[in-house]
Amino acid sequence: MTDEIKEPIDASSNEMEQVPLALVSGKPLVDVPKDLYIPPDALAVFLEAFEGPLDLLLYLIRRQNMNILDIDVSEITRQYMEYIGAVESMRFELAAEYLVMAATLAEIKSRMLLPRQETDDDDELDPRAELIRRLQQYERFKKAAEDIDQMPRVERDTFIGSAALPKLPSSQPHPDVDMRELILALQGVLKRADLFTSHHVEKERLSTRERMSHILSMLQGDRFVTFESLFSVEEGRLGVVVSFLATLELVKEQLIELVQAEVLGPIHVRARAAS
Amino acid sequence: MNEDELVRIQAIAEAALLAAGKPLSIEQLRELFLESERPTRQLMEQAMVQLESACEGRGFEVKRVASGYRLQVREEFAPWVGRLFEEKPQRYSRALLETLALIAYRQPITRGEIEEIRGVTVSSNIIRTLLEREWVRVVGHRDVPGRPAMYATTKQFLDYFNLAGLDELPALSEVRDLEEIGREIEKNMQGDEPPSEQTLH
Amino acid sequence: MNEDELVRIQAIAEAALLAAGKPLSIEQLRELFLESERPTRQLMEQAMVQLESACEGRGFEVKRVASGYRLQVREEFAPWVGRLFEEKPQRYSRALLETLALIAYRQPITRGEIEEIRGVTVSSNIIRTLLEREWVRVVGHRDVPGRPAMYATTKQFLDYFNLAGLDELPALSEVRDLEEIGREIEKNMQGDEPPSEQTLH
Repeated sequence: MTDEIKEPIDASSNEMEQVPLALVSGKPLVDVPKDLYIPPDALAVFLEAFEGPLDLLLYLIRRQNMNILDIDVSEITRQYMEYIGAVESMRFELAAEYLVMAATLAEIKSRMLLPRQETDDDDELDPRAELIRRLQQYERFKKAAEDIDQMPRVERDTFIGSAALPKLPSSQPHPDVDMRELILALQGVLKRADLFTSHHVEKERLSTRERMSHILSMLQGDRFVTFESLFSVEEGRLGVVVSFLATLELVKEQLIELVQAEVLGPIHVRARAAS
Repeated sequence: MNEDELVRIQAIAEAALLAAGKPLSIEQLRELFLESERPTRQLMEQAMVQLESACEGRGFEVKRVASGYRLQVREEFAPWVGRLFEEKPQRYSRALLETLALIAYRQPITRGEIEEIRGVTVSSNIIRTLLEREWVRVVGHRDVPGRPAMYATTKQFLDYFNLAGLDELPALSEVRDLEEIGREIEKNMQGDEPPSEQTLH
Repeated sequence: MNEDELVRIQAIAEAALLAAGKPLSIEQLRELFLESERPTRQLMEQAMVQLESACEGRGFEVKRVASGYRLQVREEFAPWVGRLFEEKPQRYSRALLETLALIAYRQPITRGEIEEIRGVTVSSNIIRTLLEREWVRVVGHRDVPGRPAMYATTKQFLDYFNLAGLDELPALSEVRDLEEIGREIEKNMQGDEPPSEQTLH
């Protein structure tokens, strides 16, 4: 028997109790038969509801309220053969795997019919043991499959939440820049411009350059600010010196102008370009 | 890190999970932040715990699955939400579920080994469906003649079934020790009817 | 209709909107309920108003659009959420890096002065990119014909490169000594440098 996947699965399997197994003479056959008689027309469908010979055997054992550890091989074999016998004529290809199981059952039974050897040798296990092992193994996974089917799952018991997107910033991300890349670039350009020889840029001058930028940004527009406001006492002596040097440099580069209305009067500063 | 900051991280995580519409790991959530403001792993986890309780009494919840956190509709509201969709939720055949169960509990496992336990052939359709849904994948080949593929489950399988890991699968039912079973049978057989009355049909 | 019922309707509406991922009208929301429990139009609207305020301070909000209501990630979180969809960053061109280096070391500096040192034109794209990234800004205009803008670096520039101040930039004399190291870096960078056409301006 080859199990066919049905998606979405129709009638079948887990709900054998609710869904008609077959139409027999126009009447739906709803229940798995309580006794052993199954109308021959329904038998093939009935067998299809099982996942194979192990599944059918388990059903028979359960049907009889029989402990799996305590299989009455004779009775089960008799029932089993009845099912197989009935289905064989109609759906032989379906029955192949079931027939193998029937043979196994027959073999077990025949071995049990042989006189038992009265030895203390425990090594020879009951011939049913292997079958029981397989049945038990199968039953575990049959149960596990039912458990998995019961587990809450997406699209049935839960749905993944999503919401509309707002307007997102341009998806063009900013490239990362390593300081070394910057240095490398500077090195290249300065070498080209042959500026290494001049000492325009030195370590201490950089803080002055920074301060120049800062002062310029304070002097936006046409506005005059007081000379004192360029200095911040909290920075200490060094800060004041840097600000002073930056101011001198800005004057020298004609970027700012200083205005003093009267001698010893307050000095005002503004950006030259703003005029 | 003050309370306001944590609330903000929490809101950003919520926004991102809803924008993504799929699970995001703690790492992926942290990467949403610029390096200068990036919360530590621990803080991010803390924000997720807070988000979880902020979702109480609402239509959705925070769920940790294998690939990370996601926001999902609470199970109790599935009957109403399900009416949104015309198609009935897909059902899976027992054959497929049993095959899936064997792969989940016995991975890595070959098709032959699955067939041995189930006692029937496993159709190629089932394996193909499981592979296409990305619930299982081939993780290698067994070093026996024919080198059959060995199957294992994926993160997508765990995500789909609301699991964070395989250890959250329901425990397999116990199988009693074979020796014990053997002894029991032996004992029972002492009382068995004489075999002569049992006939084979 | 008591308060609990309203909260439940609200939670179901929220769940449905999150699952739908598209707008739902009041009618569509009402149809989620069986006839026997279906809220009136008015009640449904009331639940939506309540949901709206329940989303305050969260990562998403209720938006009324032509076809109904939808849940939308709050715009204020767009910068973070946007990173979910970001492509891998490209790299800046050599021309841009040289321009940036010159602005850093020779600030305040005009475009003309940069061009003079580099010996080639500086494209407007480069200046715009640097301004957009907020690494440089205009600090004034030089009082010469055309009144060209003077550029300087910003606090963001210092932050990005982890500098407390410009004086922490390597001194030029060191830069010269770096020539040897530079060649090495150059060599190492060959590996991950993308093809030149991918560089930004």
